[in-house]
Amino acid sequence: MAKRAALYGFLALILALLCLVPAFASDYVVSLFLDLLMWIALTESWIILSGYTGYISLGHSAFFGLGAYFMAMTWTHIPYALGVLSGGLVCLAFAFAIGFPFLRVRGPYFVILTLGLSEFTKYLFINLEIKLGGTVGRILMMTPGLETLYYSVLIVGTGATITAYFVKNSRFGIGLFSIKEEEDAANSLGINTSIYKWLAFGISAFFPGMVGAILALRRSYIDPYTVFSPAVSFQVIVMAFLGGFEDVEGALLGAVVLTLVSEALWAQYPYYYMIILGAIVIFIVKFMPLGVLHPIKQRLLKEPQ
Amino acid sequence: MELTRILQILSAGLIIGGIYALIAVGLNLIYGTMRLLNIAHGELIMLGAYVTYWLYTLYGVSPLISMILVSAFSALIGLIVCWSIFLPIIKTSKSAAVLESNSLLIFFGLSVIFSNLASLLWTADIRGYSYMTKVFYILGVPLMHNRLLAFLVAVVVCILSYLLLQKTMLGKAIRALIQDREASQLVGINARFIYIFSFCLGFAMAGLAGCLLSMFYEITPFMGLPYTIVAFIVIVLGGLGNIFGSLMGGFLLGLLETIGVSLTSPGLRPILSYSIFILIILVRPKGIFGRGVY
Amino acid sequence: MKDMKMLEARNISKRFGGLMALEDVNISVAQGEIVGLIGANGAGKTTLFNVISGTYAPTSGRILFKGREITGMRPHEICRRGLVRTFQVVKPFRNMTVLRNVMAGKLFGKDRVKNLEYAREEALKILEFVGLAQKAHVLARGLGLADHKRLELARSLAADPELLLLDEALAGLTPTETVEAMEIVRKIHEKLQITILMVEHVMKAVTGLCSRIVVLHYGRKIAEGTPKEIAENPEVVEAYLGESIEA
Amino acid sequence: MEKRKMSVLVVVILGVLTLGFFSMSAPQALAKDVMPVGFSMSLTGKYAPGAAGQMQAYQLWLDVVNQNGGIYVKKYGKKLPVKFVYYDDKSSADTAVRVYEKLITKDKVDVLLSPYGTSIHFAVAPLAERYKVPIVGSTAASVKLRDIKSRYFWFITSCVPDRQMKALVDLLKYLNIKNIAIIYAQELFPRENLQFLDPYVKKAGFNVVLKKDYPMGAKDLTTLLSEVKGKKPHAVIALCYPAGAFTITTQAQEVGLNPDFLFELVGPAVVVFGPKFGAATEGIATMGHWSPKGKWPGAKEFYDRYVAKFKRKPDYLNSVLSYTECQIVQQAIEAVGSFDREKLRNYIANHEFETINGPIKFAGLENTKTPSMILQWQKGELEIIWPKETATAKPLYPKPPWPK
Repeated sequence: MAKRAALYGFLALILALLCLVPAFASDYVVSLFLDLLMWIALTESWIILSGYTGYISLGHSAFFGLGAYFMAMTWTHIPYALGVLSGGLVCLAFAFAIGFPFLRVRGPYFVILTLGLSEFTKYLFINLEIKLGGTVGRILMMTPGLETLYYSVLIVGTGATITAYFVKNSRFGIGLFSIKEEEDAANSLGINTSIYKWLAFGISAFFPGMVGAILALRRSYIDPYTVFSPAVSFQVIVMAFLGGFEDVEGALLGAVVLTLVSEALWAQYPYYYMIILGAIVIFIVKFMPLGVLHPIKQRLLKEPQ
Repeated sequence: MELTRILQILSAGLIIGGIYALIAVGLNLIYGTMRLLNIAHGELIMLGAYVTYWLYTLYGVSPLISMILVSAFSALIGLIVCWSIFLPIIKTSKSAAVLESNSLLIFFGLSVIFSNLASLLWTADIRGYSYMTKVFYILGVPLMHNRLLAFLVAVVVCILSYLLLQKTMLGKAIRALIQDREASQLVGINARFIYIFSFCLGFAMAGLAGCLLSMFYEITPFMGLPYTIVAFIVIVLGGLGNIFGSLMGGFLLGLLETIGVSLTSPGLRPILSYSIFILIILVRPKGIFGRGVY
Repeated sequence: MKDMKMLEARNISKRFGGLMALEDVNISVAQGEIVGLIGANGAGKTTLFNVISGTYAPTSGRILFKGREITGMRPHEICRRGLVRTFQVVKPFRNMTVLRNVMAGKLFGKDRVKNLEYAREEALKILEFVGLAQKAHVLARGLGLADHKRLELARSLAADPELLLLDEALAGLTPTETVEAMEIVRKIHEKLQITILMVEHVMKAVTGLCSRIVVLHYGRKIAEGTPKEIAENPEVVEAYLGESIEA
Repeated sequence: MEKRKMSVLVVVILGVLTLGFFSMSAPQALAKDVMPVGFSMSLTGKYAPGAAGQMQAYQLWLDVVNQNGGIYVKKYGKKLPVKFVYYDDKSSADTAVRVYEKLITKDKVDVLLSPYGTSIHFAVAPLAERYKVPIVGSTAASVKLRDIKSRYFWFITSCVPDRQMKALVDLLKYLNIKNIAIIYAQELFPRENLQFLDPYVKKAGFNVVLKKDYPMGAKDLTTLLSEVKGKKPHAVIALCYPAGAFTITTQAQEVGLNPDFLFELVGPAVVVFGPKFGAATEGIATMGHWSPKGKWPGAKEFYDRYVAKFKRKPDYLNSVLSYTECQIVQQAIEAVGSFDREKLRNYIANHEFETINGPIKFAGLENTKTPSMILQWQKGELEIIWPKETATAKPLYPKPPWPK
């Protein structure tokens, strides 16, 4: 119990430090942390569906883009906070709307199906934009300052992490993990698997929607090609896998490690860093097949697994 | 609609479909035998295209000869990658799920390395060359020689690989492995050899596709991803592990796209093909032809 | 009360494409019974279980549980009413601990316990009952076959069944393990007052535990009766049992 | 055990890397003997092919300046050699924004150059305003740039869709063309051009026989092009990006579509276009406002130096725009004599500059001095054919048939 209290204290301290970042750090550091928190929010929300139920989704970019577009369309018409929240809610609603049929599809088929979904939404928005506005792409004026955006992402990132934590350690979470392990057995054991997956899908979509809405303002220019880019989904998966795929801590660590390492390399070796990064990913997988966190955890817990 | 236009549409669909099929069959071979989703497939196409380009522009090597050289080169990459990374990982993986996710990561790493290496070595410039640009008329439909050639090679290679699976002992062993990994090992099939073989074959087919595409499309280090996505869609349409399904799926997608476009507007093509794809998967969650080997 | 029908499956047929897996099967289980379901491989036993537990909808026929219609319900709804099954090929949640596996049953089964702590205590009791308590914190994938079978039982028990469908709970066990497992089944029946319908190949277990046996052959019910009657039924002997029952 | 050690090693290495990064000190602020110039470039990702021409133009400028010992800055009383501080933005707007924040607040560079491409320009523009740092944009063109309302950001290009399309329609009128077909890509710039092309076309009274769009990345346009061919237009206006220009040029030959006038918006000025299509380029027109033959001081010299250094031609759009941008920045620094941002801004906003693309002066954010022009491939060279005042050659009309 004391250990747990210490842990909570430590986390609170980190959170407090994060709150203070804009006060003492340069804009560059703030923007780096903004980036970091964005990836944390995306990865933590991703594991709620994909980490816990094993339904690996490449659809995060669809929700990210949807949130971004929602914000772009409503910006200056509705208040900022409301826009961000509704960006998330739109994605939640969208995920709920398509959830049942989509989640009947399993395994690699689901992976590709969600990839198809995000490409589909991309082209849908391109055509919509042309029909509505005549051109593709929007410029957003009078966007909030860096600090506002930073605190927004901080809230969303913290929210995603806390949600992922509580889902994992709840009755709901046990249900989701059962689905991941043996979906039929879980169903026969009284778990309403369709509803559970559906809920997880919705929760998982809520956060990228908000992140997308915030990031649209940060970019101040968006077009469907960039906001629906599959790169977002791929990077989230890499982060989650590096962290060990199903842990709140793992996703956090995966996001932090990949963001910071790539930042460090990127500043030093503009031409080589992607190659080094690719090699690091392969290296980690080869020598730590269960994620970077796993060997450390094993050492700490001394649990024979 | 006049007849030549219909023929034009059909031939365009078949040609693009043949190339889709070639790309998808290579990808599906690796997925079927090893359960590895190769998201670096498009990058191998890119490498194949570059090698063909350089051989042609620097040494005047005809792309016809490059087809063989590039296939061999890609197979060699496949051999190295398979032997140095995947065989050890398959051996040590604790479960199929861990293997599947880790292989995804490794291929991701490879795709990043390949595309950035290409950009570093050869700059990110758009490249291209002209080869066999004479136009040829079949039933009044104009076709450029290079596209016709690409189509024929793609179809022949697809049919050959299909026959390989159907008619030879090796092919039967591969099919057995695709159907039931454990049982096939019990009856004495050398899984290790088949892994390496199908890996190399899959890579060679990607390289070959790159060689063919380089004759008429532009080449850049980051050209791979769209091809990977198309290949994924085709193999899912045809059924994972189902080589015949991929062949058919490639043609189906090619024809659907061109016919759909000619009926509506080319701008709607992606929406059309992705919505058809999504609908098919929702109705038939295991692809049109399902799993299994024909 | 003893004669109350726990389960009644009426005129069940199930067709897969051109294959008739079950044809007009009638089966009923009274409260407090242990009924055995036997038949050769491919006779349709597991299919029948799948239909009863809601994994498949029957092509035709009705299923009543405690007098209420459950035909066409989804597996979780059926489970929550108190009809729980195990799987022939064990399906533990491999990367969860044994305790969590059983907790899942407690949390989502008939009781739908909301409190994790309470579920944990209850789950530990059940593990004690099946003799798996000392392995509570081991990951399920680390268990041997016998323990897997116990876990499968424990998880189903946690869901608080009134009727338990056991799909070859004893298959693949060594003679000693079989005896132990039979003892657990008997305990489930006697101490927990749970009605059981079991598919079993181990004839010793069937004859030893069951008060009544139903025989399926190519999707049809060909006989029903006490173990003794079944053993003497010439049609059954010809179709399936033969020498094994004497052995 | 081996494996466990290995993993710990990996973690340690990663940790050291990360720490090393954070303990990295800012560039040394000793005596001023170098002038750091910062920018973000799409070295990787989907914009990388186009960005290459810009990067090389920057490098050429760096060479030229440093061969002369640097830029003379009055405040320091000496010539300061230029040092580039640049990062890869992976073709992502988020990263580019971070790069400029880093350049301004951490690296504290003296001057900023522009990134590559319209979307990244748009993402970066608000930063210029926020930090009050002047940035002269180069490789961006959109009517939306007028919405930016920044005092610190400018655009050099005269390929702004409304002006560009007006020039095109004027040329078509001059050539006395009646029937035109329009095909366009579903992307910002082509769509914007279409928006302005439509009214001009209507006003000019052209007969539009076909108007269809196609998606970015379309690999097979033969059906579309044969449909165009069936309508027998005099002129085909392809509002495309480079990939589309390649596909259209190849497949127009295939289906035998050979209009009297073929305009491809972006692409024919890309370096590889000439080598790839050889004789087939003859008569293809495109947008652009530069040629080495242009009567501007330094144009030929730039061309020769570029070819000598990189063994290839410059990109007539990206390379030239970027080099022009550098010239403007350099002239502003020399005139102001310091790196005072406000003074630099005022100078750039209010003065005229002599560049390899002729005189440039900004009205608001836009360079209104340079007229919009049309280029055309003639005998393996891109010639300016419109407007007449800046033309280096007469329009080749009708376009000759494709080579056999």
